Amino acid sequence: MTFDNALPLLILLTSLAGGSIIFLIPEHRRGTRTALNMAAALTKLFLTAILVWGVQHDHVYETRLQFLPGIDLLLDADALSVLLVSLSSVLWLVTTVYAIAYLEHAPQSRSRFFGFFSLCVSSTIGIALAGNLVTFLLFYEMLTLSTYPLVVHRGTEESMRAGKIYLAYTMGGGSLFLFAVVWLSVVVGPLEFTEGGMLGRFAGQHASELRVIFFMLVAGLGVKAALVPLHGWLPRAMVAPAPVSALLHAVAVVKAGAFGIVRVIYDIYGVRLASELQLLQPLAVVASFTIIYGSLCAIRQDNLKKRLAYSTVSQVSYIALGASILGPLAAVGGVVHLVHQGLMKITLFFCAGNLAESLGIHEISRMAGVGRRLPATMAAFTLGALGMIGAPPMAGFISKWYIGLGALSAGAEWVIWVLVASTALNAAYFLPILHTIWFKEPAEDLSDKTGHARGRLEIHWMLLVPTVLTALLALLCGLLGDAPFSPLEWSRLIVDREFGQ
Amino acid sequence: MIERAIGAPEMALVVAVPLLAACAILLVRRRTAVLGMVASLAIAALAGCLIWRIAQEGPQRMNLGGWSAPLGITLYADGLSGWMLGTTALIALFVSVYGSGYFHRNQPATQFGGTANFFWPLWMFLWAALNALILSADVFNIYVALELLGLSSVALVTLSQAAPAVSAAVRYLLVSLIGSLSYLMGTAFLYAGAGTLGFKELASILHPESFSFAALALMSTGLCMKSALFPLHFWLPPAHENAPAPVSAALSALVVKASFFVMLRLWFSVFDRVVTEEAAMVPGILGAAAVIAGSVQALSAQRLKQLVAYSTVAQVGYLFMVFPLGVLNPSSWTAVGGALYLVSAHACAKAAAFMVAGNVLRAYGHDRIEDLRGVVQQMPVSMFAFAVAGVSLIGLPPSGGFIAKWLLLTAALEGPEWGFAAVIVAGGLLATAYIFRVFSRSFRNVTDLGDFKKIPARMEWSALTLSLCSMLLGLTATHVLEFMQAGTPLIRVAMMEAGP
Amino acid sequence: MEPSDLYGSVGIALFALGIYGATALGQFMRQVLALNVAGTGVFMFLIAIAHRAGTPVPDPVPHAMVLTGIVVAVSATAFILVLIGRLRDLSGSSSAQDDRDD
Amino acid sequence: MLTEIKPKRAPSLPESPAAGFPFLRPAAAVSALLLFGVLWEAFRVLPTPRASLPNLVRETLPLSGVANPVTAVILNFRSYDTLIEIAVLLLTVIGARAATASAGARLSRSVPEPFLAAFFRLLGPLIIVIAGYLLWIGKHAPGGAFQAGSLLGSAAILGMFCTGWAPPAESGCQAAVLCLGTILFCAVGMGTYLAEPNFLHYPIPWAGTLILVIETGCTLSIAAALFVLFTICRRT
Repeated sequence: MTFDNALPLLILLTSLAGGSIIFLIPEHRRGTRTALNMAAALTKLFLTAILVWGVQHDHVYETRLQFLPGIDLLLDADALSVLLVSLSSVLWLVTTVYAIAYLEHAPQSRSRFFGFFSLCVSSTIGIALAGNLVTFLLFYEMLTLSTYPLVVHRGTEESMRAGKIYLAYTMGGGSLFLFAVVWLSVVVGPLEFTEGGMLGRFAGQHASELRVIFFMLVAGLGVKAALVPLHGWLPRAMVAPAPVSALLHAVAVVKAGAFGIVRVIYDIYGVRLASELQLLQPLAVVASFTIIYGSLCAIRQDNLKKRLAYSTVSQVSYIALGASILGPLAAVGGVVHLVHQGLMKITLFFCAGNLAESLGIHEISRMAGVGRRLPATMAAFTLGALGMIGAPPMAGFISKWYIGLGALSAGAEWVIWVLVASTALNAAYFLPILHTIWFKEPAEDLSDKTGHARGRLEIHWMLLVPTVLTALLALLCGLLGDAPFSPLEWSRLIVDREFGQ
Repeated sequence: MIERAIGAPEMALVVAVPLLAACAILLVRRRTAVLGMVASLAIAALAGCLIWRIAQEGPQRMNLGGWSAPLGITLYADGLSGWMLGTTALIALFVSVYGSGYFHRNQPATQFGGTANFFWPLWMFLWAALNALILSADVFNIYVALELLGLSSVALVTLSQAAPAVSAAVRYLLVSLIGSLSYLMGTAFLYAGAGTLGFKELASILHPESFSFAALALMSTGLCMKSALFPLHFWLPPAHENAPAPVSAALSALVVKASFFVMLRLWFSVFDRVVTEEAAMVPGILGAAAVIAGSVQALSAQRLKQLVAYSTVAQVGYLFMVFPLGVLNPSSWTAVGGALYLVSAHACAKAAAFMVAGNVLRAYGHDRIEDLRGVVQQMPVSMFAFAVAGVSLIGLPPSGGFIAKWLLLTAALEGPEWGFAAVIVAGGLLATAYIFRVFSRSFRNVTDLGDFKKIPARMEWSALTLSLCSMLLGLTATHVLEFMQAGTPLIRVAMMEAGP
Repeated sequence: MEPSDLYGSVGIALFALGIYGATALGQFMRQVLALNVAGTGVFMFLIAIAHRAGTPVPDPVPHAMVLTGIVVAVSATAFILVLIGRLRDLSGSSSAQDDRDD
Repeated sequence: MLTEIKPKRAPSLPESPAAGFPFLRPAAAVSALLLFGVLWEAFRVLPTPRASLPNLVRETLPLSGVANPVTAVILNFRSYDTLIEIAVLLLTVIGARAATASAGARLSRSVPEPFLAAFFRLLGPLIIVIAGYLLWIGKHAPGGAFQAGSLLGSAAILGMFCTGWAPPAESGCQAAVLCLGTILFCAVGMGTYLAEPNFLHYPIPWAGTLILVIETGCTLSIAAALFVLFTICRRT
């Protein structure tokens, strides 16, 4: 096995093996655990950097293991994989730093937490690197399982209930997905992801079966991607600790669903077959509806994390929308939003976590004047919120811009109206928060409740640095969109390869 | 003329050695656990040798006493039997380890009132019966082995000495005896019509005739009763629930599978030309009903062991779907491979689950699901084992259960049999629901850690090892399926070609 | 009708009767007795088919099967009787326990 | 004497849960009738067996070491069945003992009656001799281990009633006799590997002797097993 063949597996194993070892570390050995966590995260980042460079230079990274007769366990890094791999590697590092500080005061079960946390990231990496639908399915289900203990980590009644709902939705979706995958493999054989679509050679055959299977696949994935009406679990799952919510909303679960939809459209069905079977209009409609509906729900929430959760419902559907509009420009918008939404949303959740941790504030109505108490955190929050609205020069603007352009060039003018409405709604639920933070007088005593503030810093540096860092990254992605290796450039590369140009 | 063939000696030794070990333990009566462990290792090693031989040399046939069928009894070992034998050895070895902790003399003696000494000889008998059943290629010999299996299982159930256990044991024995008699009557018809008892000879003689149908029906009914196929499953939950934990593990993991395996052999080799698609639908539909009914009952179980026992009813249901799926598509190996894979994956997972239930019962003095708060904190190893076993029971990747489900689902959709496919998927969802019932309690954090007795470490680790085995099975499918086919693509053909 | 046909038919009838009893009767003890009836039916059937072939010497194989079957049936019956007795002891009232202990 | 089993607690025969279902009996009756009908029809049209095993047995009989075809089948051609059958018997005894291990009730001694004791002194040896004869004759004519064993067992039971002798609840000697049949069988089976390539494959000149050795062991084990089972049954 050469290094090129082993690299995807190594990237997967850094977190998988790390996670497994963490389970065995006794609760009180904090130093060991932290060292192991950081070592694994940094190693993964390093290996990912090699991968990015290599894929840029047309290296083929492919790990093949025998799994079932005729079906391999295939880890294969193409441009699209690399996008999600690098996003999760970077965000894993910052979230780990954040989580170490966040859970410092937790009574127990930290080894369990970090163990499952690593497994969760490994699953995401596996999803990203999966080279066929079966491998994808494997990690997709593993993600469900490794996330459940994180969602119920607090062990309270509320979190148990949230866990139950989470499980009901995701397992239901998973079963549908499994059924569809098996059916598809019975109809057409092995299901390896192929740039341009592996079903291309089946054009004109099995039309009705392929159509039904497509909708089953998308419905199965749509649960995790929180497409309305399959989104019910997401707002409830925010009872999890802040780092978990951050990871869930930014890279792990919702992204797995959205990424899966992109894979199914581009690499399984292929753009040509998908348009021939007229699969994409219904999806575009559902995605648009989700975008509007999620925003409408968000406006009504007073709980900050809940509002952010509904905002995720809305924002993630941009990815599905971008993928379901025919044409390379919209595709670029959708794919790049995978990264942009992740960076912005993780910032927002970090901020919410900081707020809850230092001041015990969970509701928007109590946030009056916190900008003076936590200036850096709230500055980061402002950047994230503006990005979500789509204000230039933030990253969110680029995504919307490309989707809009793509819609125009594909002749789907109605999408523009969806974007406009969504932007207005985004503004409607984020701007009031910004106003409350910066311009309202504090209504209550905003002294530190938990002793996180050290010296001149507003909060423990390990909570602050990740927050500011991700906010700056989101800003840079918007400012330096044309720089090499920027998410936008990379998405163009992906789309070029998918559309075979 | 009488041919005198040579077979692998391990085939007879895997039966004779446990029998001798049982006698030795009875006669020595001291250090029974040590003797038992030594014997277990020896039997497992013999099984390993036999598997190695099958992998190297292909199917093995032994004419006992030097008399070939139809005069004598033939033992036959191909990839399928080898795989069953290996599964049995693996599970049995860990049941022995677990049992040595469970029936340890330091454990509260009141619970077993001095019966602990009986565990080892009875357990050796059970193991001998399983091996005999798996290797036998003679319908009447299978009857005798079935009786040995049934009686040793019942005797092991009564080791817990409480009234519910004895009551369950009586019921179990009655059902088992009715099943055996039904099987024996079928054998009588078979002999009356065909004049021979050997698998290979029968397979070449039997045709769709009224006596073969009668024999098939009688034998299958008997075997279904012993495998607890819905609606003949009523005896299983009380028996498996009230037996001592290592016994429950062995019963659920191996004993119900043994009679299923016999039925698989009968249908796909002996009665190959007799079975019809309509006939095959009967066990299939009952199996589908079992998946649903067993899971629903597991959902309302009050105690952990009860839940795990009902889960066995459901999982056995999956196995019986192999009959329609295999008969409808005779050229495909998928369904049979899937069923046998499920046998092993479920055996590992279910043995682990029962061991965990036994650990909980030992540690807390009860296993009421409602009161399992905080177990994850106090017994992380056990509960992790239960979680891993649960993943396999649900059939999530990358477990052995997933491979089995994948193969069965593929076979169902190749049909296409939409009904069976839907049941397979629905069964997975129901399994999720009942497995996570346990976790939704046990993950709850508590501050007061109530009465908690420490249990021997080996009881926790043997559960964990078995559950990890069920996970490992998810990654070895290609090799295993290749071994199962050991030189021959299908069992029906296998029986024909394996002449000496 | 040959005698072996008659024996065989009676064997089948006993088997069916025994199965009825073993499933329908309400007490363990009666079910055990019914099982023995069914067992006898099977053995009778086996004896009948041993003589059916028309050869002067009966077929020894069913005879051997019956002998083996009888031993197994005796063992199983004895065992289940022990269990039923034990069950009666365990579920008996405490007063019953007392008069046994003295 | 057999009224030893006191009529205490007569109504407390354990109920089977089968009693609970309302339509069980009619349903069972219909199924049993159906069963009879189907089986009888299958029996009526039974074809003549295509394989002629009886002839094969007759031809091979001279190689088996015994002259009685039934014994040849039981102890040579299908000896493996008998091995498992002896194991079943042993298992039953252990199982019965395990089930009653915590019962603690002692076997109530029968009151010896002088007349019966004298009678048994006459009858006992006679039964033993007959048993021995049956064991020996099994080679040529109907008879053999099981018949001899049950006679011996009944002699022991009779002796227990007549003379007031009570066996020890558990002893090493008893266990040895119980296990004898199984051990001998397995040992012979494995021992034949020294000469022949199969399990239980008797060398032809030795076949008669080996069969007799096994049968003797089995007779003792069967007798002991039946007797012990009887005492356990009485104890509960």
